Amino acid sequence: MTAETLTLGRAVGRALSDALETDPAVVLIGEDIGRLGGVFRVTDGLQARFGADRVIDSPLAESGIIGAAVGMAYRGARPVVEIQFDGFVLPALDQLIAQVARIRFRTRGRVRMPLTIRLPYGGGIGSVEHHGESPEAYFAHTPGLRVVTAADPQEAYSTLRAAIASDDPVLFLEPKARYWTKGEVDVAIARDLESARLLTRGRDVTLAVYGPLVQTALEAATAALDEGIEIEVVDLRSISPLDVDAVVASVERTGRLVVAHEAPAEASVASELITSVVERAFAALEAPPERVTGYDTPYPPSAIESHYLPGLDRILDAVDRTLGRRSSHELLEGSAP
Amino acid sequence: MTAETLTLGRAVGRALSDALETDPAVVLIGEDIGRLGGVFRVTDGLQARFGADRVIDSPLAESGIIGAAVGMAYRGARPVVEIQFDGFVLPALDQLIAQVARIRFRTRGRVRMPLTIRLPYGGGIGSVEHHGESPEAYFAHTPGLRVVTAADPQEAYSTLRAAIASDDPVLFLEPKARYWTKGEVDVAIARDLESARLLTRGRDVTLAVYGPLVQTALEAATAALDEGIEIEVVDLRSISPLDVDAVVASVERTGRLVVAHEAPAEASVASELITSVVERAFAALEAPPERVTGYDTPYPPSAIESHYLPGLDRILDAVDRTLGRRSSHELLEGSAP
Amino acid sequence: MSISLPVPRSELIEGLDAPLGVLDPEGSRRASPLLDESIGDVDESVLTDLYVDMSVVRRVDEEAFALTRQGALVLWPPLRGQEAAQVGALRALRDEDFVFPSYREHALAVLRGADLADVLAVWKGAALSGWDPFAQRLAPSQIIIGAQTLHATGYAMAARRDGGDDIALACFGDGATSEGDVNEAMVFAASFRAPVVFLCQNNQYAISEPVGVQSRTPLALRATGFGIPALRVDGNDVLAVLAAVRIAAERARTGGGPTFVEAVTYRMGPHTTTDDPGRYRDDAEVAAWRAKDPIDRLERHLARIGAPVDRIREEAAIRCDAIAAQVRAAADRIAAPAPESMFDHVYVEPTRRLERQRAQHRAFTASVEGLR
Amino acid sequence: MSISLPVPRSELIEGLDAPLGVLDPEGSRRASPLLDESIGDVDESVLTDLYVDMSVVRRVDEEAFALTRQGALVLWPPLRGQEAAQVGALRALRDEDFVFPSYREHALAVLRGADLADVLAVWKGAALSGWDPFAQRLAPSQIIIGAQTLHATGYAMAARRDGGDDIALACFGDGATSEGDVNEAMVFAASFRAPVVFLCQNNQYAISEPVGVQSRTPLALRATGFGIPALRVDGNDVLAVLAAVRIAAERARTGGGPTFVEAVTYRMGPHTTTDDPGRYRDDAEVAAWRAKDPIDRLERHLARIGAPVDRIREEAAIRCDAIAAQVRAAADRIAAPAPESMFDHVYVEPTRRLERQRAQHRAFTASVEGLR
Ligand SMILES: Cc1ncc(C[n+]2csc(CCOP(=O)(O)OP(=O)(O)O)c2C)c(N)n1
Ligand SMILES: Cc1ncc(C[n+]2csc(CCOP(=O)(O)OP(=O)(O)O)c2C)c(N)n1
Ligand SMILES: [Mg+2]
Ligand SMILES: [Mg+2]
Repeated sequence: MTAETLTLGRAVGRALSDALETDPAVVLIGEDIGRLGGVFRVTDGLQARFGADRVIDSPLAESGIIGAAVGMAYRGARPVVEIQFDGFVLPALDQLIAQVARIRFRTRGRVRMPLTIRLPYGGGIGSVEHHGESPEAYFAHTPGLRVVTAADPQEAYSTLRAAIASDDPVLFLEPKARYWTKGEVDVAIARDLESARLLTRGRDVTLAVYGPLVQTALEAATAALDEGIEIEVVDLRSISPLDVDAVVASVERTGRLVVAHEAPAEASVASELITSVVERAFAALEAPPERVTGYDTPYPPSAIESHYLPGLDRILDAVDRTLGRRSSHELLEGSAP
Repeated sequence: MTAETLTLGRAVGRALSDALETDPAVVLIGEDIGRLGGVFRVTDGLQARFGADRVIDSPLAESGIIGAAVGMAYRGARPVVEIQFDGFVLPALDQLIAQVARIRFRTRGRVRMPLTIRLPYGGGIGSVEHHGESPEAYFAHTPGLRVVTAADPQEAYSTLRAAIASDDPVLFLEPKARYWTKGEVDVAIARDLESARLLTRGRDVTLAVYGPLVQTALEAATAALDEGIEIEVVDLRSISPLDVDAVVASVERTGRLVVAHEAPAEASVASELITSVVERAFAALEAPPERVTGYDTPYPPSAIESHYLPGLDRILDAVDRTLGRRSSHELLEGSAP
Repeated sequence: MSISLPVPRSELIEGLDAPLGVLDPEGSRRASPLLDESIGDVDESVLTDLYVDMSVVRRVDEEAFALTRQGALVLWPPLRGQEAAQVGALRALRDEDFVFPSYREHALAVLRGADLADVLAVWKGAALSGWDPFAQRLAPSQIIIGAQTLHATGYAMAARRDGGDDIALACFGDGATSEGDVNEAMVFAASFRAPVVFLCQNNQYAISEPVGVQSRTPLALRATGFGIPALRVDGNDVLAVLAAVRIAAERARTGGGPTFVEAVTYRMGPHTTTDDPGRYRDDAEVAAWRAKDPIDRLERHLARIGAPVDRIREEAAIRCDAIAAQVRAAADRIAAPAPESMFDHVYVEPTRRLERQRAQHRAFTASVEGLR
Repeated sequence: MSISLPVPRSELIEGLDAPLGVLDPEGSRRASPLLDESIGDVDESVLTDLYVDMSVVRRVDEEAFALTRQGALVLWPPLRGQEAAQVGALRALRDEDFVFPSYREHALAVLRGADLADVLAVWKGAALSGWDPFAQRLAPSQIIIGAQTLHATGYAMAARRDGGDDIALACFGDGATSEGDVNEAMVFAASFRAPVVFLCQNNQYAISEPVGVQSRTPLALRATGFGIPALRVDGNDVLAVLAAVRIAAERARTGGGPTFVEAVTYRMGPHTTTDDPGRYRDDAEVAAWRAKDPIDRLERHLARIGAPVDRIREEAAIRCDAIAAQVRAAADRIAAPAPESMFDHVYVEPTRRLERQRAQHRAFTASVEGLR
């Protein structure tokens, strides 16, 4: 049980391999996950080791993949599905929303849907259209699904194991830009699917993030310290349900909140978290919460994605605003906003 | 140009018929819209009048309907699509999100997508599964789509005409529980696709609603008056983008905000509106905003839908809370919330 | 510069020109080289059972329809006319085979012994699904057109992987064949040689749209394009359906993979109790199909083979009256669920968010009721 | 109790046993009763043009591939091996016909005269689409597998409604045939007899998955299940593809409805520049297909018919070198768009919400740059 150093991608692979080994009901299905080992090589070697009937190269049809996984679950399997890229989950939304998320409710608990859907997401990899998106809000708005992500290899390992072990359907969002991030992984460490974690302590501002932006948030916290600003970084980990208690507790200490994610702002996870915190900690807030998100446009060409994605400076700019410090908004022309 | 009394459903039919008459590029396509006139009879008589190549009964495939409409638009048509019920828009989400909403952006304005998608939505009609849902948040989170709705026959007529005339893709949500509501319709009245309207004036609380809940909100305002509480009812009309300016202006007068809709709360339009208002009118808020929405569960069996849907009493309960009056929360056991 | 467009043909299909059948509308037995082999065991007693099954199923349908008109149920999609297709298919299966129905296959639930209150609860708006899917080996009736065909296929893939010899039956209509999901189901089934039977009840209409809107060629042909063999049978001939689904099930069970069975039939009633079929089809068409009634046909056949038809009819009537009473009693018995049950079973472990909403709902209800 | 599973056949299909062709790998001309009729006009000059087209397209592909390896582009899906399929198809169309490509059909853009910078911009991450779709009558390349087939079908439906005699061409791969959208496109096309040609380039792989994962039977058979006639041709034989698409286009133009053309070919390179085909296919397979190279084959044919091959080769080389230089220059020329352009064209009229975000972005950028 000693820790091993793995990239985040390899940690995911390790979790899959350990799950396949531990539980004969676990089956992997997806496009190119077999012989190729997936386009990110996350499932590398698993088909050779566990056989083509447990690591299944599927036809090119995402609704088909999810729908077939539902049927497998009816017969006792515990399917772990890979959808190749964020943008390609869209053809499967009907099966995910109207079936996977609801079958348990529809049958008053008689039919379990222990599916795990792995979805590489997020931008910053300099690719082409549909390869940099963050569709989590669609799932957060869907009751019956759990939506989780991970920021480092240990988290990826433990979260994915918990997702596979859960009898709820879990969408596991893999921050693809962090696949090559290295870290220690101890396979004995377990985690739940609902709690956030506090990464830094500080009295000034709460900064709530998840997945690919956790690293950025930690860098922001370090940079802010130079100016004497203490940031509490909360890694939300669970996107739905959100651990509002943890964020409220932090905001009660800091009085200020910044929420950052890559997805667009409108009707987003940031909207949800801010609203939830306002509902429960209104009195504690000393300044309006800020969100730092992708803009409300389609994901732009990758040549300019760095301008779309929240980076260190945009986060610090928002932090400054919550503290009443000089921020870019002073440069705003006219009345907006 | 004198006004005529029509039900909301007939007003929609009238808008379609006027659009077909005015613009030869307008084409209707959907399931059962021809001979049958649609399951709500909204398109009754249109196929007989305009021909089967302008009022098209489509095969039973929602992705196909939207995708085909995209192709028609490429060739200059202005398709008006009917999706039969809220729940059945899900198979079309990929074409709506990855194609319809983005083609203009993708082509830097070269390809217009003047589609109108008509979607009966909302609950309270006592039907079976998938016939009472409110999926608007999925679309509000999707840049490039306009999402609008209507609360009465005049609004339905004018909004649908504006939607069909717009070169943006517009999702027009039809409050099916209000199809039989009657009202005056003056076909000369035009409206835009982005502004809310203030229905009542009052100094105490802003109540923002849309579609099926507008009527309920007006009733709530009347009931509140009996207790001396003045509610400003804002009919949002445009769900995306939201007319935040109008709501902020109202909240600056009232200091309090309640947002109600039938869709679940999490990552919803209510989350968005509250967050937007908090960002811009934090100082004006005298109490935490309240949302009154469907719960974060799948839509329940219709026998108990009245408990799921926001009604008059739940709205007034929230209004009371914003005013620091006695509300049901005093009956909460233990610490929650 | 053109290629001719011949009448579509495929060697993967049987019954393309005219649906295969073994009973004609007058009830005489015709030979069918393909079908006969698999119904060699069908004697008078089996025929009687099928007759009673169909009669009972029709009566359940009639009662539920009437209850809906009376307001005791909120909606009902009647199966009248499709008794042979549904009874024949179900009786071709083993108990352990798993069935994935759409919303119109009430016969399957009745014959699999579901509690009638469970069958009706959905249509009273009291539940989103009825029976226990594992007790009845019958998935909840599916309203999203076609979605269940993928579930059946996945089930069959898992059965094959586990080396089981159970199979899956996917039920859907003519309209459903246009949905992407149904086509993807055929892709997966063919690719993985899944032991699934695709039963398409072509009742000629998808609500108001005649089947010609979905396809200009027989639906059974569709499957052959996926490399899936197809049988097109007279769906009002219970023996033909029984035979075809037996053949298909046996192929599936013995590693032969999927088969598509198109049962050509007719929806005698409206799409649902809120539909008005007078808007889209004429009486002559309905009358022509009435003459092909599946129950009358089997009754004539029983008479032809010298079975004691009066006694059988009487037996059926007793069973029908009994179940009719049960249906009415069941409809009465169904209570609306507790409002608070809407917070149950969303997740395995209730989330804090939902528990909070449950508490708020409870407090609100208490406040409205003026309690406490 | 079983039905036999014969080799699938259908009268709707030509070329099922062996893809139709008119040029064998050695370049000799074979007779094809079906195809010959539609390429009677093909003389040495046409052949030369096709040779030059294919050579030019290959060179563009090679240059772009090399540029990607050098980091000048972010990604490139090479078409090498598929020149005949793409050139043959495009040259069978009229200029007014509208083409809906996937991401690998660079040949179509090049032959339709798109600015090379527009062709490359997408692959430099500088744009989400290149050329003007209406100037080139070519939709943006589509990355969501299969989505464009519905667009092509809808386009064709509108063309038919307007009484136009223009048609649509839908391009997609073998993998795409599994997507619901592609099947729904066939449903709509057949139902509305839409003037659309479905061109499936079966290059044997969907990334790493051999076509057998999608289908156990030839893909052209799929279409016949929808009642759509299919032609299965040697996709490395430019004349066969030209003939097949001409036949299909003519059928479409004259009211005959859709046709499916399967061009059986091979992707000689990796799926994209980030792929590693060594993981899923062996050298022998690649070598076998190299022997069927479409350009070599046409060159041999030109030699056989006594055409001045050296001169033609030289002409092609000059054109290739010229375009290679243009490709490199074009790649250099593509600038990243202004960051603020991300706020443009989301809606026809900018919304207040987006204008606010644009202002915030501008202010933020100014603050970071320390300007003002
Ligand atoms: C995805 C989806 N789209 C539309 C509907 C609405 N709808 C309910 S039944 C029906 C027609 C189904 O026809 P068919 O498949 O032939 O089955 P039948 O009703 O004839 O048994 C339609 C369009 C639906 N339930 N699901
Ligand atoms: C909906 C969707 N799912 C998955 C992908 C990822 N993907 C890109 S290309 C490809 C394979 C496509 O194969 P095929 O249709 O044969 O075309 P080819 O690449 O061989 O030209 C896949 C799976 C995608 N782009 N879109
Ligand atoms: Mg039908
Ligand atoms: Mg391919």
